[in-house]
Amino acid sequence: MAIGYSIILGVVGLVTFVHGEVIVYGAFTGFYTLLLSRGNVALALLAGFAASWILGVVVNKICYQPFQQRGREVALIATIGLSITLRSSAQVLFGTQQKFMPDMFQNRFFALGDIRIAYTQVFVFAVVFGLCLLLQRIITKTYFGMALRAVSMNKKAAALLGLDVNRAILLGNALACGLGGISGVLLGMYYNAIHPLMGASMAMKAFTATVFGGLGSITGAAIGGFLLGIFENFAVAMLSSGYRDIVAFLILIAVLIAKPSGIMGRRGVELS
Amino acid sequence: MAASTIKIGLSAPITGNYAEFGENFQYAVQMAAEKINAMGGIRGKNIEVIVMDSKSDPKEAAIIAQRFAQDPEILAVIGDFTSTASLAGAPIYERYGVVQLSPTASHPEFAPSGKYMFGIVGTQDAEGPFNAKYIAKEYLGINSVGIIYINNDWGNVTKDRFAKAAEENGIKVTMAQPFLEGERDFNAILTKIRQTNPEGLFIAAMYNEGSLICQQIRKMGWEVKLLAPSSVFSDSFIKLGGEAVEGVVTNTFFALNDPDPRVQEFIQEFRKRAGRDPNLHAACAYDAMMLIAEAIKRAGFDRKAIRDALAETKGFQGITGSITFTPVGDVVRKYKIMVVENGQWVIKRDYTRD
Amino acid sequence: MKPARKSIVLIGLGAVISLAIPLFLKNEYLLRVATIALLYVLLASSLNIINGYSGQFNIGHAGFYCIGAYTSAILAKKFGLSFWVLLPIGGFAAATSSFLLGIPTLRLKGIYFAMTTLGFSEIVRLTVLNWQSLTRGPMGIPGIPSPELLGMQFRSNAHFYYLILGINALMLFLTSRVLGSRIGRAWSAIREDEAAAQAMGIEVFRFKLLNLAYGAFWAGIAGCFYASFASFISPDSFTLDEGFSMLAMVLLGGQGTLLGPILGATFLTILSETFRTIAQYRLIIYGVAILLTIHLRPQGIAGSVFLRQIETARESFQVSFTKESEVDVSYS
Amino acid sequence: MFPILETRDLCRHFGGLRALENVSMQIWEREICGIIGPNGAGKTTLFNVITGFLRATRGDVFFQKRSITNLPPERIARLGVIRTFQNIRIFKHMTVLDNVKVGFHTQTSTRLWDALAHTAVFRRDEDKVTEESFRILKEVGLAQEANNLAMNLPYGMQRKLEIARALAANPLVLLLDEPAAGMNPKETEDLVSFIRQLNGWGLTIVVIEHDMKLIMNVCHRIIVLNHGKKICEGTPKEVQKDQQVVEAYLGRSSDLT
Repeated sequence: MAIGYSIILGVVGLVTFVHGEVIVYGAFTGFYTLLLSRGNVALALLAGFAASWILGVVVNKICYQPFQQRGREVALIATIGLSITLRSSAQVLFGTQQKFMPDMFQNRFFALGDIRIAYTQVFVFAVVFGLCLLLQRIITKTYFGMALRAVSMNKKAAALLGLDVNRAILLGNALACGLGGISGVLLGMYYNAIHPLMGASMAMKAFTATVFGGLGSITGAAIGGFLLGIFENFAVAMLSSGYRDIVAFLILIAVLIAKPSGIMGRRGVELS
Repeated sequence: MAASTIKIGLSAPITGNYAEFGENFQYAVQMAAEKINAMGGIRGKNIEVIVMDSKSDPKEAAIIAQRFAQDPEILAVIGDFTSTASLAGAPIYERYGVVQLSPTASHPEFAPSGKYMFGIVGTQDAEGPFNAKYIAKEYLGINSVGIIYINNDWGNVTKDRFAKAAEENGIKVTMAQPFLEGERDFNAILTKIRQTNPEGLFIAAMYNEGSLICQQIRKMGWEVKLLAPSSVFSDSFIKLGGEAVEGVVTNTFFALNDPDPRVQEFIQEFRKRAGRDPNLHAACAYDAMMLIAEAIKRAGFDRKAIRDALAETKGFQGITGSITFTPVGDVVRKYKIMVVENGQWVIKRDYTRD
Repeated sequence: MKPARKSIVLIGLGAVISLAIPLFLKNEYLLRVATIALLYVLLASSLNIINGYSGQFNIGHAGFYCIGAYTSAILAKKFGLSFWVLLPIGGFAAATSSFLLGIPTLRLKGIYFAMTTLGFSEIVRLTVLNWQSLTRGPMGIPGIPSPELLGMQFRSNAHFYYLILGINALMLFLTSRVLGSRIGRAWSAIREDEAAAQAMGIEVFRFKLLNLAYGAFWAGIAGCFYASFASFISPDSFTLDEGFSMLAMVLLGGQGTLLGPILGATFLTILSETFRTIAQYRLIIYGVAILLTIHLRPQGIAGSVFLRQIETARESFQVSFTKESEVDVSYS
Repeated sequence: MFPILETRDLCRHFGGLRALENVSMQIWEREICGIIGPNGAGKTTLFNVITGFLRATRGDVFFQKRSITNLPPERIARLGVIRTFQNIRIFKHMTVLDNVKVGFHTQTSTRLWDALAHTAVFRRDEDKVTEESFRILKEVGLAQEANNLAMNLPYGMQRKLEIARALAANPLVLLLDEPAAGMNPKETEDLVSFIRQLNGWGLTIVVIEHDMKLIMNVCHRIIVLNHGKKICEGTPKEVQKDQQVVEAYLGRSSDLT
């Protein structure tokens, strides 16, 4: 189920180089919580969220806020630096080995014809779907969401309207990282395993899915992830699995050329 | 030689994607060195291990090679982990005449690439036919097999040698599909292979990816006989794979339940230091250190003499079994067939004593 | 005339020091590190030509590097071509590939273009990985012959050091000539303000393409050099991370200056080498060092242009991305 | 006698918004023509469409009897239609001299090879460009600043630099978009005489301006736009008397003195 995987990541949608590490730290926090609480999944998700939220605040303090007047390239380099630091620290902190994540449903499944669907899969999808809805509501209905959208469209105008831009960016980034943490925990549950270096490839997928679906659009990111999964599966089925990622990148470039704002994207979104 | 210690270089991936394996090297080599030192060292001198982190990046491995090679106090080098990194350092070690003994490089081109290049894990030239003939044909009795392999140098060679040997033994290879390092989701690939309906599936992967593959196979509800090269042979494989890896067949020449007291001593000590069970790689790294110590004991403190002594090694009894170098510097290994039963590795057949 | 004299003195000093290094640096290992540092100087400088001078955001430079390396390695092994023939061929192969990338994508702006370069770089690497009949895939290509000059085989690190030093000098010499011409001015104008450049009659697309190809050319040369220097190449050496570290060198050194990438590349190479013995903490320190530098000197070590250039990049970014504001502009 | 620059029924719509609607106008050789109108009248849009920065929804633009409708901006610039921008768009981090040198782009032909080998073409181009650039800088009074970064110039000088750069591009028609915006009265006065001087050299000039004093002083003819339509055209005197213009500027009639 490459599809589910991509959706989880697609929802996150931040273009930085630390996001993979955020996912990893979230996943490991969730993992240790799960061990300590003897399988309390809700608590693990919450802990993953909280840890990554905090990490998001740190990222903001180190990589974004000091360079707000400098532009995105400097911030980008800062995220590269932080990413290297966090990744190597993760290996020291969590050990270099892959860790086994217990399955809360003991690998039970139900069959739909020939297809087996594990309860874990259902659970992961349910959580993702719920989060999507919740996020959509937050973004469209609450004051915070509106501030976030205003800031993402035009920082200067938002500041003129009396919004606390810094705060909005901070919270937005923390929220996105928090979600990254949850997705890390969910991915761990989905595959029963987590690894301190799994971040890079996951962040790459998230990145692709996000571009694919459209920057700054939640539905777009989800659909982007979904379509990316389908395309990848097609590529494996039609060609060889070796060419899967090539196809994914070719599609990415094609989408960018044809419609840079992505499938569901709107213009006027400033990347954070 | 004025120095009071013997310096041995260790080039290993302490950071990066293979950090786990690099760590194993470090623990094992250090243990071997300390053991030798505790028994009085070699010719009155203690061994000192100089560790350099290569990330198993060929470029960095070459830099390390340069650093070790030009330092006259470094008598021999153990490393690197991957065949590509080992090959990258090879020309430099060769030029300076320093032994590079890789515990894990299994690429058939590695050891023959130079006089000073040695590998002890046994190449796929030997393991491929063993897997095909003894495991696939005789033990499992299958007539067709699919292959999923990791797309790096090791995976490719492993796939090629196994596929060739399988065909020679009358086993049809229905399909071979690669996956990239760090991959987490194998469903699409597995579905594709499943459509060709093989009786068995050969999983050429490290234990971590291997366990994921097994789990996803079970989740798909695909009943297929699973076999894998020795790379999956570790406790972590069972810990990670759980029920899904039940019945997976592989081979090894190093087993945790080997009654040999030296093996048990190594395992206990390794557990104490690393907090986990040693795997084949660690054992090979341990033997590599022991081999070099043995060669120095016979040859003295000269790089060229060490090389010659090493090449003459015959019937060295290591914790991974008996080691005799072929003329090119490889070792032809004999294997045990191992199967996961009730969450334990069980020895099914043992060819190492033949 | 003063600044010109100062820079001549600087260049002279740099030349003397770099020429003399192998004379007092008898240590082969350090020479090898110096050679690698110079290789990165070449790579970072060629990336800087693209990112710093025409203001495009290329984060997949490793792709061009890879193409240069593999082109020359394969031709050397298959046809036994000499290094000196392969050097330009590798460069032109990379430049040609940049057309393939640039023609469809150069109209994209900022981060969108950046993402296509990233995709390009991965496509190149994965193609090399999968096209095993040509590239031997993950097994890599060993035994690439080293260059020969007037019957002398390049063997020692000092030989290679002087070779890459010469290539770098040539690159800097030629690049400064280009930058001082109509072409260089057109690149800078495009970086500063695309619309204004157009209003001055500059064919923006053509000059961007030329810029990308020129930068890619030198990356290809660097790849060609690396192949014969290392004598073994495999796809592991051309990952995205490789491209990112080139980017870090450019930005850390100071984008848009000739000196910046030189300092950045030297600094980061030495940094990563210094801490090799502390193994697992090495990369942590490396990352922290990048963070510290960027905090202390956001404009880069040598950067003065960089700072302000970012401002314009920001402005043009906002103008081009907020359609609403575009409309506003056109009304009043 | 034909107009050097002409638009026929030029339209530009943004969605439902008609920024330009059937604008037809002629610019005659060697005249100074002003374009005025309240905010949002479509003046800059008109410039953008003429110079190719925006596509025309309908209608045509002719330059020297030749259609240049929807040609890319650089082609139009090469033909000799050169513009400045409302918000100054000089190349901030290049020197003043280099800014002007960029203006010579279309008149030079150095190719990559010429630059690499410093061929005769390169030397000829560079000699010419440097000499001419200094000449232009002297004319606009910026020669002292030649090696300063453009961004360090005071505002008024930046405006001048933008015009100098435009002059370097060998314009036949010069389109100035609010050249006096942000200038103090003294600077504006200088600008007026500068524009007259340029015109005296034989340049055709079209100028958008809100400063009515400048417009009335310097222009031979004025075109008035409102809501994307041309509502009036004539000499400054005629325009001042026009009823529609007064209405368009209602409440701001004091400007029209």
